[in-house]
Amino acid sequence: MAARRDAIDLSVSFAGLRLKNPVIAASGTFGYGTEYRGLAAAFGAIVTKTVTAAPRAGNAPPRLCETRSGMLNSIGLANVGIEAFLRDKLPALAGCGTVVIANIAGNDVAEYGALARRLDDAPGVAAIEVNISCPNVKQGGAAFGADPAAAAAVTRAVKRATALPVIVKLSPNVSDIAPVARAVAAAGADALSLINTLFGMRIDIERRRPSLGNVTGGLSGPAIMPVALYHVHRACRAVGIPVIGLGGIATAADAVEFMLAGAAAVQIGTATFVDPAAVRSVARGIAGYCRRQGLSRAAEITGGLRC
Amino acid sequence: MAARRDAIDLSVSFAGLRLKNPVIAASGTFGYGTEYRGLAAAFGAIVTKTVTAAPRAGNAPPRLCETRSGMLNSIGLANVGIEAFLRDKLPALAGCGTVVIANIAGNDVAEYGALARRLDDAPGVAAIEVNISCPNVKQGGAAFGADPAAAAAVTRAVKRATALPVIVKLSPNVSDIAPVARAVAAAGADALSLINTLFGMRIDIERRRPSLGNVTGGLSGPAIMPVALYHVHRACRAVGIPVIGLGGIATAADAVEFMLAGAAAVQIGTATFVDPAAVRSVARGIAGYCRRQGLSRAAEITGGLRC
Amino acid sequence: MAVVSNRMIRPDVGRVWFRSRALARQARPGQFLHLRVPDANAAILRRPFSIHDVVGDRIAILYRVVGDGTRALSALSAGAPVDVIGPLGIPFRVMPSRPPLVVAGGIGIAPLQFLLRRMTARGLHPRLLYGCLTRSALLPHLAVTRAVTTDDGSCGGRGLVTAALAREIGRRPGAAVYACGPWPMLRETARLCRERGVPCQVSLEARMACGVGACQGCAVKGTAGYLTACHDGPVFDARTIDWDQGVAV
Amino acid sequence: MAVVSNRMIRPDVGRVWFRSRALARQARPGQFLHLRVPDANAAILRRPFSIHDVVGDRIAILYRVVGDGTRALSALSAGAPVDVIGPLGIPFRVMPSRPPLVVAGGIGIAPLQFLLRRMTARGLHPRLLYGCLTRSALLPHLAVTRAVTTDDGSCGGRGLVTAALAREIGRRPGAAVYACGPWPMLRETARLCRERGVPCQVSLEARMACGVGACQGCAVKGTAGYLTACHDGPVFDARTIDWDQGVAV
Ligand SMILES: Cc1cc2nc3c(=O)[nH]c(=O)nc-3n(C[C@H](O)[C@H](O)[C@H](O)COP(=O)(O)OP(=O)(O)OC[C@H]3O[C@@H](n4cnc5c(N)ncnc54)[C@H](O)[C@@H]3O)c2cc1C
Ligand SMILES: Cc1cc2nc3c(=O)[nH]c(=O)nc-3n(C[C@H](O)[C@H](O)[C@H](O)COP(=O)(O)OP(=O)(O)OC[C@H]3O[C@@H](n4cnc5c(N)ncnc54)[C@H](O)[C@@H]3O)c2cc1C
Ligand SMILES: Cc1cc2nc3c(=O)[nH]c(=O)nc-3n(C[C@H](O)[C@H](O)[C@H](O)COP(=O)(O)O)c2cc1C
Ligand SMILES: Cc1cc2nc3c(=O)[nH]c(=O)nc-3n(C[C@H](O)[C@H](O)[C@H](O)COP(=O)(O)O)c2cc1C
Ligand code: FES
Ligand code: FES
Repeated sequence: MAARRDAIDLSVSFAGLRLKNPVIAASGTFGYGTEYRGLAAAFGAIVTKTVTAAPRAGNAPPRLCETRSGMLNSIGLANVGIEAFLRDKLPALAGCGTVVIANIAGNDVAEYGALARRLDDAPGVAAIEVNISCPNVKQGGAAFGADPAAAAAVTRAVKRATALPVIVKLSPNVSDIAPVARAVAAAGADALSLINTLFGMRIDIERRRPSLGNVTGGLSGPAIMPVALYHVHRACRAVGIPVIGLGGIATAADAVEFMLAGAAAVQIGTATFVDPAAVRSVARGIAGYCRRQGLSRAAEITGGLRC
Repeated sequence: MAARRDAIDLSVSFAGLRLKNPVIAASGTFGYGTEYRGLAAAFGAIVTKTVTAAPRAGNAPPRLCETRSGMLNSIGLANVGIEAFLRDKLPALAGCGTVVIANIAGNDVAEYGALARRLDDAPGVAAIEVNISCPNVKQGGAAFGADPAAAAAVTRAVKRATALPVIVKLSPNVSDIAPVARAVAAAGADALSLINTLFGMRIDIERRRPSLGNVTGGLSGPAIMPVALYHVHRACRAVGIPVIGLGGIATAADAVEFMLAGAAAVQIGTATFVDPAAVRSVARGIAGYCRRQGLSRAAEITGGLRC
Repeated sequence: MAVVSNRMIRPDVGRVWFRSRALARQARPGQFLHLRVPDANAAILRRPFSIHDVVGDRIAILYRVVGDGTRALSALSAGAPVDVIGPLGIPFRVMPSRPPLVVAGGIGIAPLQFLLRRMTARGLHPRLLYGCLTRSALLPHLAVTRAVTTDDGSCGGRGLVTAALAREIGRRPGAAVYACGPWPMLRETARLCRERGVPCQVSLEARMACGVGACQGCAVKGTAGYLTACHDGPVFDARTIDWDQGVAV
Repeated sequence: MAVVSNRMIRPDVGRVWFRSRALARQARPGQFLHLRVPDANAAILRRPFSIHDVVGDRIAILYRVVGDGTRALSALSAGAPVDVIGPLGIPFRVMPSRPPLVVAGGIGIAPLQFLLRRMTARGLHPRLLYGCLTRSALLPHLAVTRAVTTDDGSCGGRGLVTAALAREIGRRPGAAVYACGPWPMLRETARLCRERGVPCQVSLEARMACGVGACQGCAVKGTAGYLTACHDGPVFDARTIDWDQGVAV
């Protein structure tokens, strides 16, 4: 029994990265990697909160609101800015026990490039995730993610600026994700990650006001899982580069659905808020699934969907 | 007390329709109006299952699958076709005790027009809802709903073919619903309804197969409510014509959120499956909200959001 | 409708009795109840269950715990209110002039218990052929003449219940077959009956939303197009079903 | 962590005691627990509650039932396991050299009970100013010297607790103020303290997701930018807060 347990190889390799397991902490839900004390090491990798060129205060509160099986956030990319990130946050991650992926967002194409250049030789950064899909900011954000040409331009700028693997994070707020995925892949992205949050809104009916200070926000959590899986399925069919699947993953079964659809790895975000130990149960459950299916490596799950 | 209860006027009037209450049964969730015996009369109006020119068998089973706080369907517009609808289904609705809205979908613009013409003088049809947003069919369906020009062309064809009020039902699977809403309004639509279902998918991990026979489906139910509200909010800001809000409404509070965002009425779909009496509790709860807020008419809720 | 009692009768199978005079009076064998199970982990849809038995003003369902909904069902205690729609669907049509052969596979015994009771009450002498994987999977059922088979031979005859059926059909000329169980068993039952010219009714399953024929979600492929399990069924004349469809509920 | 007891002490307010040696040992007044309440109608997020009291290896929270989560909490019975993260957040910093004035409004008594207990244990003599809308809203608390006020005068002095505070500050030179309650009460408390040069700590609320400073969701406007209620607070020096922000949790 113990022998069989040991036999499952959870590691996955893609885009020049090697992760000890396929469960990654999603950007914005794991801070700068140290807030959940000691938890980083349980993940195959962690993606840090989106950093921008200048520090950002973020949007007016309330910034959160619950929905059925989900939540809305309108954080607005509150972050310390690239310089403080490099100076204070990144060093604190040394020895965190896992692969660190830095997530960036710019106001324009040039800023994306500049951020990538600044990270290129930063110690401890294994890859860059490019956020072109934040629903909560006016500039940059989801507008880039909805336009194949703009998405490609950002990708090219980032690729030119760094030798690190570049993962581009796509928005689900499009009628078809395939053209965006193809444009980004053609522009040289090493991998895609999707989805970011869906546009959403709630109203406080007694006060007759939006529940969020910023009026609208991004929907995450189990509620969006089927939508995320749909887009991941489509993206995997559209491009040859690796895809990281996320959106509403709360259980190992959810993670396996994304991998079967073609994801090389998964990210979990909201699930960590609900249960910081989710990463462990998801990783353990993926191993259990491999055992049931007679697979020896988690990587064999990827693309196993028959349809 | 009894007097105060009687004082709330739940009726709403828009687009030439007068409904005794603002709760409408959503297309595809209430069959041809008679399956839920005696329930039609509880609604302010019912929208019948989408009819097409020829009968449609629908997609391969399984056609349903549950998701957290939601469900996927891939019915594929299974319906008896316009002729059997006029011959068998519509007469059965005579005396059903509420306003009947017929929902149509065509394979092309001309077919939409032909369907509308056929319904124009059909006895008992108060309005036509034009489905340009079904996610489960190859032709027509959501492709029309994602393209402002195509949506406008369909709208014009239907308007030319009928004197009945025309409600165009929009898809949420777009990066911005405003241009579609504006195009449809400019083409003469009397009202909009939104949203239809979101693209979604699930996988049966043990069998490694899609959970739905048609691979992908449409997501409905409480999970999508914040996404629906977002689009309704945007559509109400984009156009001057009345908007009917739907998507995940399960409680009176949900319905009030849509009305505050600007909806003249609401539809409920999946909620009826969960609880056929939902229409009653939603209508009663809207009256209760009016009382708490000191309003005498439900119509006063519409557009009451302060932001 | 309130729970009268709820007990596990096997590690994974429970039986719950409800009290409802109206339902008990209307119910006919083969019909189902559409149950709303609260707090089932954000699972929103109702769950369909065949009516397992009716005694006086009490009505039972027999359920196998397979997921969140049935797990929540197993947690209901006496007195708990349950939200039920029903009885729904087309019942078995008993053919009084034909000796009844009732074929059950596993949890498929659920609707047949009630059928057996009503047949017996009408003076018919049904013979039950009951097949299970193994001894421990057998479920309690009415004492009627019966032949039990287990796939592993741990109780009764060894082998598939359909093998027993093939033998019985020969012995009971003019019989009518009533069956419920897994798809392969029903397919083989239908094949045998068609071959021997025996009328055969089967109770089928499909995932359901409305339960009343309004959504077209529970489609089953018939020989002449799709049928709804909730409204055209769940009991079908076996000849109207396309037995070659791949089925996955 | 398991429930030891759970009782409603007012129609809408309950107190639940848990047993956890580790939490009881680490907890400091002003910190909170982040609780996962199962089956709360598809509400997925944890709920933050101030630590109300600690006695031995038991730890209590005092909760007002306002929605699905607190309703589910009120349904927990003794023995039920509860999933808790904590203790979290910045506690009150007791200033031993200053006479403590503890100001509570309504359910705001929750974290202050524990604070009063620890102050008393350290030999301090806190004075509690406790304001409520009306007599029936008063909640039990430690027997310390105190002045109760009710807005309607049905118990103790009539009027707002901040009016009582204005009087008390004058009588207690060198006092330090510790407060929890509704925003308008805290704002007025902060204003008074600033005016009189009295150090003032407040416990604030905001909707939370992570509870550990990772999501930036619980932002509160400070005088020098946003602060997180979970990580920079929930207890803040009143001077660091922008009291003009419109607040809605
Ligand atoms: C007409 C009818 C009568 C039925 N009678 C009985 C009965 O008497 N006793 C009994 O134990 N079960 C019966 N079933 C099956 C029962 O409805 C499902 O087992 C139940 O809905 C599963 O709910 P769950 O939340 O526990 O499982 P889920 O977590 O929803 O699913 C677990 C597994 O059950 C399957 N399943 C889900 N819904 C259905 C469904 N509607 N029909 C069939 N399989 C489903 C899923 O595909 C999955 O493989 C009947 C089904 C139908 C359609
Ligand atoms: C640090 C901190 C300590 C708290 N301590 C206590 C305490 O000791 N006792 C107590 O009764 N309550 C306390 N609260 C408030 C408590 O967390 C909420 O009342 C609870 O989360 C509501 O959950 P619900 O599901 O019942 O209500 P919901 O249905 O979620 O909401 C009902 C109402 O409560 C408001 N609400 C929701 N979440 C929060 C939140 N995180 N903070 C404030 N209001 C919220 C909503 O805006 C809504 O108006 C504290 C909050 C914080 C942030
Ligand atoms: C509070 C919060 C903050 C987020 N911030 C970011 C961010 O800064 N950058 C980013 O790329 N995604 C951000 N996201 C999106 C998540 O990384 C993820 O794409 C999304 O939440 C869907 O996954 P989930 O359902 O597992 O949470 C944020 C999500 C949440 C809930
Ligand atoms: C089973 C099912 C069938 C549907 N069929 C149709 C249809 O035929 N025509 C249509 O316009 N919308 C159809 N819809 C979409 C609904 O009318 C509605 O737009 C959607 O379900 C969102 O609302 P809800 O969350 O309240 O269900 C269908 C939805 C479901 C769940
Ligand atoms: S479940 Fe809706 S038609 Fe059968
Ligand atoms: S709740 Fe996440 S930062 Fe405070």
